[in-house]
Amino acid sequence: MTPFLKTIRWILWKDLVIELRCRETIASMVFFALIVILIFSFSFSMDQQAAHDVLAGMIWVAFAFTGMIGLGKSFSAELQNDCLEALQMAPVSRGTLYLGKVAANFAFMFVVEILLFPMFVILFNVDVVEDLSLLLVVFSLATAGLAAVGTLFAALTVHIRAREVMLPILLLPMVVPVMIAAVEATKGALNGDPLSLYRPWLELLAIFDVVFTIVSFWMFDFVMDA
Amino acid sequence: MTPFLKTIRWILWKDLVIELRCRETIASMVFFALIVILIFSFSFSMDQQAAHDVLAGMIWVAFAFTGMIGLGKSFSAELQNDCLEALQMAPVSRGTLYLGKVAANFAFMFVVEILLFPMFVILFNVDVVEDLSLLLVVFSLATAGLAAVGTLFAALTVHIRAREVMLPILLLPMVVPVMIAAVEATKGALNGDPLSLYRPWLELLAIFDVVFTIVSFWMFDFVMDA
Amino acid sequence: MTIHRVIRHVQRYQGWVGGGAALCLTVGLYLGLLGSPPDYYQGEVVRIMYIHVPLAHTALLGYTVLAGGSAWYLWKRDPIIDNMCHAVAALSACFTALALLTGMIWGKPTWDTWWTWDARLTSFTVLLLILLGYLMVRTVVDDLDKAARYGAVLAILGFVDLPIIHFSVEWWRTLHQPQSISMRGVSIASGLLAPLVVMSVGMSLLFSYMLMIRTQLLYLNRLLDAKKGRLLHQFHMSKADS
Amino acid sequence: MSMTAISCQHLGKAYGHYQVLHDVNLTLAPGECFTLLGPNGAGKTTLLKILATLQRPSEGHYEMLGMNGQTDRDALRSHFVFLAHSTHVYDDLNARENLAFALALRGQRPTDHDIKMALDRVHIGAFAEMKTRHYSAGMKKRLALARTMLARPRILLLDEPFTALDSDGTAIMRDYIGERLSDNGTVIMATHDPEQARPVTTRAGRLRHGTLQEIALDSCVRRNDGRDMQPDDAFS
Amino acid sequence: MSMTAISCQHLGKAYGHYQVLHDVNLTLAPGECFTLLGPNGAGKTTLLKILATLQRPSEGHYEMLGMNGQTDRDALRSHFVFLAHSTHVYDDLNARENLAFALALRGQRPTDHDIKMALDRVHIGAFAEMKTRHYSAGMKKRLALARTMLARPRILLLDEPFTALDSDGTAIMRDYIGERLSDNGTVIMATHDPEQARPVTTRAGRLRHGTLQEIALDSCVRRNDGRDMQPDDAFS
Ligand code: HEM
Ligand SMILES: Nc1ncnc2c1ncn2[C@@H]1O[C@H](COP(=O)(O)OP(=O)(O)OP(=O)(O)O)[C@@H](O)[C@H]1O
Ligand SMILES: Nc1ncnc2c1ncn2[C@@H]1O[C@H](COP(=O)(O)OP(=O)(O)OP(=O)(O)O)[C@@H](O)[C@H]1O
Ligand SMILES: [Mg+2]
Ligand SMILES: [Mg+2]
Repeated sequence: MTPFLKTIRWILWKDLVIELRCRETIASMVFFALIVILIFSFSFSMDQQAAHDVLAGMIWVAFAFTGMIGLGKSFSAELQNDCLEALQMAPVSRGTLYLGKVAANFAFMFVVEILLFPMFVILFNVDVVEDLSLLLVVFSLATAGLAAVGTLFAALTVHIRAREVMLPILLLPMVVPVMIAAVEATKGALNGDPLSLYRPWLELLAIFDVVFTIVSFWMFDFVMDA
Repeated sequence: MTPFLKTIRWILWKDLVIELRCRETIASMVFFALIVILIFSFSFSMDQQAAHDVLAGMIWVAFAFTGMIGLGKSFSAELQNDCLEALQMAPVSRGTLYLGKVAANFAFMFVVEILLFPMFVILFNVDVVEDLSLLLVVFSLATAGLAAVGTLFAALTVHIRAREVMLPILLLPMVVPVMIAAVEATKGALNGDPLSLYRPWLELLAIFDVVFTIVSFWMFDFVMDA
Repeated sequence: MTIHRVIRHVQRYQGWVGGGAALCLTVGLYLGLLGSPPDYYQGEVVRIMYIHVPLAHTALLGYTVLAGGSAWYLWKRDPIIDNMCHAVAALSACFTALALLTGMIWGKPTWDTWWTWDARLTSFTVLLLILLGYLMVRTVVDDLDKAARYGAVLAILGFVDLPIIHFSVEWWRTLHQPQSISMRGVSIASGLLAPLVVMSVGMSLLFSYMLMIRTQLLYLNRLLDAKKGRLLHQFHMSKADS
Repeated sequence: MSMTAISCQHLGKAYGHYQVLHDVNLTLAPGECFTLLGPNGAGKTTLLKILATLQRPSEGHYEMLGMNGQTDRDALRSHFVFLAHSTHVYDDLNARENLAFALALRGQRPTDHDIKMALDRVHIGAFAEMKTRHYSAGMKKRLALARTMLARPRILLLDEPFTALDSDGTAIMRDYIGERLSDNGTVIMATHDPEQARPVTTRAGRLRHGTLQEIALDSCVRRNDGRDMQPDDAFS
Repeated sequence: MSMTAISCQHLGKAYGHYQVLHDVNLTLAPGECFTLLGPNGAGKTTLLKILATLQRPSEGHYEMLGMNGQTDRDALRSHFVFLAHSTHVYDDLNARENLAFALALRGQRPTDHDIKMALDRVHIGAFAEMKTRHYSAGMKKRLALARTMLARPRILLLDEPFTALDSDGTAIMRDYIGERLSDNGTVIMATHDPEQARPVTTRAGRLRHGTLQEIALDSCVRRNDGRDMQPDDAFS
């Protein structure tokens, strides 16, 4: 394995070990998402039918806000004892650090999404299509997009005083395309529509992922380096 | 002025001075709320009519999440240089500290709500009723409820590891009645319904406020004191 | 190190409680499953009620105990009370979750839906969330003392909130949906009542029994921790002296 | 004034199963300055936090000026100041505002002149109007010292008071301690540097194995280089 | 090996309109230990952070081991270790994992035996499996020292290395510095306590008015009690 991949693996390892030890990021993300759903259903007084129409939207609003919690934590956890400084002084390219963090964030977000989806199915009485594999593709493409931009922005906001709020403020407008495409593609996949109907959305997601991973990879240098 | 009121005023003063100097809490709350609205309108692909039906709900989801940001900050700001320890060692009753913080939090949340409401009116093209005073009553009653419980929980979570996420997790289920009542009463006030139609909701809010201010006032002792 | 007197009492009575639970549940299940007629409308499906309803009752009872215990802990600061509260919370959460689960299993054939935003279901869900929040705080806070205090505060606030939540959700429901689906107004035939009562008593006894066991467990765990610390201390002292 | 300013009896503190403090006994009269020594992890900070009502002991009890540390906490709090590692300073207030707020919480209302005097005394008067966010570590520490001066506590709890201070700051701190002592105040000071503490110390003790052993002043200033820290040093 | 390990030319640093460092010039050869003195707020930490590539100077430039500090940052980073105020330790990993991770980032893969040796050398071997969340301040500092030992850097940047350490820890730190020096390493150390630094110091300097004035070793250990800190001390 190249040193490049090794470093990425070590960063992933570190985040996973800490998560396995404290089990708080994933648990709290799932829990938070449940409460968001609950509050939505009260505030929008949704009956089952109305809920069905906006299900995909609700799923992605919940995922986005939940993901933001994970993203925020992934860098704020580095503030304990100024560990972030140590990362900044590490003799590896900033891009490596970026990819390591993206991998960890993607892993957390994806696991949480997989745990949450059944709850949506039950609470809103969705008729699930047989073939979930397309849905998984949609989830992973959209999550990758959120993680790619989100990781960069989490690093960017971590030293800002009002960090908890700056992350959503900066990130959400940026990922509007991801949100729209994810909602539309999820609708299609949930309805069992033929792939051709929502394929453009998947392509949009894929393009977004590639473009923003590359751009963020370069930009990370300027975010992390003094 | 009694020493009791004086202390409350000093705490309020301190939070206001810091806010006036940095102007970040209120600015970021407003901004965050705007982005929440944006994401909602994309995810739920709302036209004006649909938006009108869920306007009250949207207002209060935005207010609740925004308020949570203010609440979280009100205590996490005390962590710089461990200022919270200094408050804990202050020779005043814990209840005084509680009321001071509630006052500051209420002030921030209320100001933000007043700033945001016109934006809702503009963005969703609401026909505003002439008499806004009832709406102000609804806003202040509901905000007081959020602040009363929220301040206690913000103090409780401030030393917990996953504080950003624990606050909503604990607070939101607790304020379900406030959310429901606020949404329903706001609907009534926006439609210009006769007061009698939504008066029970106002009463519910008032009862919640009184009960939880008193209970939290007592409980604050156990949260702040070792 | 003497065993706490509460624990000694618990150990004396737990056999009786466990036996009572077994007896009531056996009788109740017999009456419910075999000894009572099927429901006029629902047929055999109704029998799940004999589990579902007692579970729900017991969970509520548990929450009441939790709130009382928490207030008591804040007053006395006796760790054993905290152990009891912690145990009650975990069990209540389990019972609440099971009530919801059995309800869902019941709801599918009866209402043809797993879930509906009915007032009682919703307020029970909120209750479950509050309990999970409580348990989460207890795991996230390292300091035992602090965890106990924070937990107690949460439990008391939640208990005060419960009736308010219930009323608000109920009003909200009546406002928004005609009562097409509701658990209200099912008059229980007297033939169904007896097994229900027996099952409820049995379930409460089972809850108490599990509570006794779990409280002891947590208490002994705490003792063990203290003991470990003391042994460590002695070990190091002896090493230092030699 | 009572003859004992501080008295601890059988104080113990356990974190989970770490028994950090085991059986700490200490009685101090007014006018005494007790220097608390001990290796890293011995529990010095823990002991000070207990006295400062920031943590509850898991065993034993203590009194300050005749007030019980467990029950009279509110009354007790107006009589001591704890100068901790962290400076308890709001980064977005300036020095003057920080002092005014901190003293208001103690029910005191120093005049602008008092505040100016205190800031001058710690030699940061020139920065009175600057946000403390831009202070260096030592400047913040000086501000904390100024706050302590204005509070005029009868009991001073100091956790490594000389760190972050340069020689000038150290001298000010020492002068102030001396002044408090001659004013019949009582001081407990945790430090790793007995030489710096020596000029004001009247009694000294070493925390080991969770208990406090009083040591003679002479022996405490001799450094014990080369000793190993073992688990038994840190945790009793 | 080049004959200059570190060379700074006309380094300046301004925060907003505070010119903290003005014109810092310094050239160090391998085997030298430079002790950096100066009052609170003089800019010692700032200078070290610039050398550690954590901040960019606003004027001037510097080289380490012939590598330019502005352009060869990635290459340069594998040759120094900065031991800062904060310990760069993950609270939820244990000591062993912390070391393994930190060194992996440097491309090193110490064996379990190496790690054990390093922990033993700083006398926290007994706590190797404990989450560092429960370490005391000094124990974390020792862990940071163990990490430095394993990294075997050619340049050591130390910011108040002796704070939080007891006399035993101080001795270990000093031994290690000495060992590095005799191994032709280069050390810059900011401190307020020249006496503790003295046994290993080869050259010393004082930061004042944003410039670095080299001072003789003898004079640096004499304490200048009673000097006032004035704005002109801290900011040039
Ligand atoms: C997913 C959750 C639940 C479902 C699907 C569900 C379903 C049902 C159904 C189908 C019935 C029979 C009603 C009828 O005959 O029309 C019932 C009765 C009942 N359920 Fe639930 N239930 C759920 C949760 C709960 C909870 C949380 C409680 C706690 C209070 C509860 C308490 C009761 C009681 C007391 C009855 C007896 C009928 C009555 O006295 O009104 N259920 N439930
Ligand atoms: N919250 C906590 N949970 C568990 N253990 C703790 C906690 N706080 C402190 N400890 C442990 O208590 C012991 C004493 O810590 P304390 O900070 O009082 O030491 P100290 O004497 O001040 O040490 P130093 O000189 O390094 O500052 C340490 O071994 C530490 O690991
Ligand atoms: N981010 C910043 N913004 C503005 N000013 C700063 C910032 N960081 C440091 N300063 C200022 O730079 C000056 C030097 O700070 P620095 O921390 O380098 O001092 P120091 O010599 O390490 O002092 P000490 O001995 O107290 O640690 C101080 O006056 C401080 O107020
Ligand atoms: Mg300490
Ligand atoms: Mg410094």
